[in-house]
Amino acid sequence: MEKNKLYLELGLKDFEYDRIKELLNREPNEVETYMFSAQWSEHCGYKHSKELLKKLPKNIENENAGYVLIDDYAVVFKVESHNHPSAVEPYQGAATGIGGIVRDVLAMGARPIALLDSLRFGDIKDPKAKNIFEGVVSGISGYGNSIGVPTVAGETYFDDNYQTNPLVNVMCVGLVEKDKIASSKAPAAEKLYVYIGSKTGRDGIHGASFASKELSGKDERPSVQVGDPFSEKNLIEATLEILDIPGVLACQDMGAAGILSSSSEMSFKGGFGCELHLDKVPLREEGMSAWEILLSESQERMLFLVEPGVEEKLAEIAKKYFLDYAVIGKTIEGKNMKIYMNGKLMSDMPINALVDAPSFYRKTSTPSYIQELKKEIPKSDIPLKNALFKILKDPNIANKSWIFEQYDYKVGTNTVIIPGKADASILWIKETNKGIGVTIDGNGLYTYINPFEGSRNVVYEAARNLVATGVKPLGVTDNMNFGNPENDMVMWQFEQSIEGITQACKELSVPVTGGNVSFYNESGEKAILPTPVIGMVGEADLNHIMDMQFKMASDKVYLIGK
Amino acid sequence: MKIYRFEALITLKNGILDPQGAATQKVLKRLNYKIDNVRFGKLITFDLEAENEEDAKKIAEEITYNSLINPVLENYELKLLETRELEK
Amino acid sequence: MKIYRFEALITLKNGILDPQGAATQKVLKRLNYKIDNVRFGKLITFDLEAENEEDAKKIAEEITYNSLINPVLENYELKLLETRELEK
Amino acid sequence: MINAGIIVFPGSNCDRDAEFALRKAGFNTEYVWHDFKEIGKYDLIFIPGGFSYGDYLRAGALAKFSPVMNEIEKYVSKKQGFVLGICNGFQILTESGILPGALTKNTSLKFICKDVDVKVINKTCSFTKFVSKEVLRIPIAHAEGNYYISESEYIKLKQEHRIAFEYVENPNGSVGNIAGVYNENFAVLGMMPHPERNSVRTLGNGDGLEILLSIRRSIEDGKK
Ligand SMILES: Nc1ncnc2c1ncn2[C@@H]1O[C@H](COP(=O)(O)OP(=O)(O)O)[C@@H](O)[C@H]1O
Repeated sequence: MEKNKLYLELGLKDFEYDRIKELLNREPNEVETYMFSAQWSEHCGYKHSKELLKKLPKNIENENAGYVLIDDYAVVFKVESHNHPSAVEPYQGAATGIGGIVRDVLAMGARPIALLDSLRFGDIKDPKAKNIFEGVVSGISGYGNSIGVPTVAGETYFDDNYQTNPLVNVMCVGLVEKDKIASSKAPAAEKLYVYIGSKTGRDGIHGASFASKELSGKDERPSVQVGDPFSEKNLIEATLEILDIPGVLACQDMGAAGILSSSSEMSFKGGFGCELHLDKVPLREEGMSAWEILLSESQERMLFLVEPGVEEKLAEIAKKYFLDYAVIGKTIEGKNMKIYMNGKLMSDMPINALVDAPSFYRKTSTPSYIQELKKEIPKSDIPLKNALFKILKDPNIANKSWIFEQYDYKVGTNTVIIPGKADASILWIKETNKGIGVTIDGNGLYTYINPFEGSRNVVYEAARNLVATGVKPLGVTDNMNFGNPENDMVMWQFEQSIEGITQACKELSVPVTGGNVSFYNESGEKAILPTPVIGMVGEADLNHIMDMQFKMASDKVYLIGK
Repeated sequence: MKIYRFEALITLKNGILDPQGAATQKVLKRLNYKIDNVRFGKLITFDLEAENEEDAKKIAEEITYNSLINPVLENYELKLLETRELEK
Repeated sequence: MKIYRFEALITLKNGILDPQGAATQKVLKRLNYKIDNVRFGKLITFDLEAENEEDAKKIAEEITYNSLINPVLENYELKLLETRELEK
Repeated sequence: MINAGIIVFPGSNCDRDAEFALRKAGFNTEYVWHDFKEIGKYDLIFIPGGFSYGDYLRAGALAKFSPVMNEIEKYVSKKQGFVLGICNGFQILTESGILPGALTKNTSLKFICKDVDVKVINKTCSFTKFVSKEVLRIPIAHAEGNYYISESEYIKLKQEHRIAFEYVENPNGSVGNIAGVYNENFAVLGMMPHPERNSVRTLGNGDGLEILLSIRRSIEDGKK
């Protein structure tokens, strides 16, 4: 393929390509074009959102996941979406979503102690939607249960607007003593990058790249990622053991754009360069090219940075846990990333060029649908009694035990308030009297009608859920699920939504510790309802918590509020 | 009408990770077996009632492709094992 | 030394309930297929390195019986699929 | 001190829960990695729940090849102490032939996590001698807890009083509602419900602790 066409096939725009040439002072070669296409993708580069995300009241910058403190502990938490993979392959999509978010929390040195899921599907009566729904729930169950992290709360909505584009947002909460928090920042040059985990295959190499290169026959759909919860469980235990070894300096999970993004970001954050030797990477398939190895999103892999001499200890731990191990490179003085394969230099360029994707922010104005909506006054002539039964029968209101009983919500023996018993769940910090309250909420319809107030309300709803169980809100993580950001209406909804969340967090004095953006949630003409999802954690004194069951006959019921 | 017994052999596509196969292989290697390429698949047998073999095969293909396999991850091979008269 | 590829076809014993087969059958019947006796089993393929066919078969039997099946529940059939020279 | 060894396989995930509960029940606890071979000093071997080897192949199937399993077989045949296998631990014990029968997929084909009532069937042996209630409320959490055993073996189990617990409402399709069984000499118990998950009031009504306490007291009495 002609070089100048490759970048277009990979989804880079002309002006971006010009920018790349400017940054490099030359044309990028083939491998480099792939590297840019991945790092500058919406997923890694946050091109459409990074300008606006700056508005959120953050308490931590630039780590794998954020945290809040409860006494001597850091409660690490983050939410992430796996919407598109779940639409293609519901079981594996959801399973690998769990795997990914667990590794984000793990990379902070925290033991994962809880999962939450926020799910949206089409009409449950439609066989396709039902299929996706059942697959997603069993994927979360299959993976989450196996790795021994309880899924303790969530929410589930059915609505036509998510018919072909379901939302699968999963959140992980972890616990670590606050002076043991791990960092992803490389502190010095000449330290070794150690790869631990499953082998690298061709899975999850981005669709865009694939369309241009590989697809030759109908049987080739190699981009589906399959989760291996056994390796993940081993990786959790191995990582926690490794982080206790003196001389282990930093770590990061290999998520989107795998080896490339983890190694470049770790080096960049520390202000160093790095050198990678791709032939050292443990491979699952034959004949993988340099760009495939760099971009592969094979699951269950972590990257550590260690003092030379310490790597042997990691090798032993890897062996103990049936994991692959390799030293694949090192940090170096300077600002460049150097990629070698079989001794041949494939690329040598400044890391900041890779990490610093251009911003696509633009101003937008109120779209016309908002005016239209204001004219519509919803009316209903259903008699009150029938309305009540209709509501109770609605799958959105009905009991969700079919879902949460498939989740092991008790493993870890910390779940003090279990799903179905209250609006939030509470996890015990053992050997103390403290608990961590957790909840996850979203409301696409309200946000569609009024993106600012709708989003502000979601934060308040999460806070109310916590407070109702006796938990004081401490921090927020957000997952922004929106349509195509190149569309002005979507961009406006997004901006309004960020402002609504920002306002609510300031009003409640809770920081945003991190989050995730998922754009392009549409298929055909139709975008999903704009759906910001809010995960919130807080602190509880276990002597003062409350569930929602009525306790005794003849107790009085009060209604408080306006 | 006759009864046709089919066997669907369902295997993972090349390049798709097989965590079960990989873990089983690791354990067997530790037991010193010289084993490699352990891959897990499914074997599903079923009986179909149909007018003739051609029809039966068509329906079996349809069932296998639409309901038994996951075309994103799996390949299949369908075998007609036996034919017998429908007992009344 | 040669490489021998085996296929183990593992099925549930008669009389052992197969909830997966039963559930699949129910769904397919609801779709109006004239289907019966749906049974799920496993298909495991693996390569063995051995001196000769006899040895390979003996080891394959051992692995299948001791490791791959649960004799309380399952039967198996072992097939040698192909033999090839070990590449050095 | 009464010593409990908690066996940890790669993929075990209730090992830490077991450690907490056993400590609450007054045991001195240690983790035993599956490659370890010195288990003679323990009064109780606890095989915890989880997904050993991912439960790949079949639940519990690959764990039986871990070196510690040979030692456990010897420990059982020499009657060195008690063995308690919970959930995946029960599956491992049946897969390795230490306990009869097999655990297969729940009839619902789904993982089930909830609290269930189990009847204590045999209250004369060490595991249940000091249990005060007839029915215990204990959580289950499994996808393959459907206990299968042939008709003739079932009759034999019944005659020998080797059925330890029965579900009040069968959640998974188990033959005879069986939730737990003993080996021939009542030194090995395998059960699907998780007593260690209901060992303190913060986590439930504490029913699970009764079983652990019964074991400890029986061991103490035996040492007198
Ligand atoms: N996808 C899910 N995963 C886990 N728990 C869920 C899920 N959906 C609902 N739940 C649980 O079911 C219970 C009821 O949820 P929901 O119907 O959303 O109630 P509410 O609207 O009062 O929050 C809660 O405990 C919630 O955590």
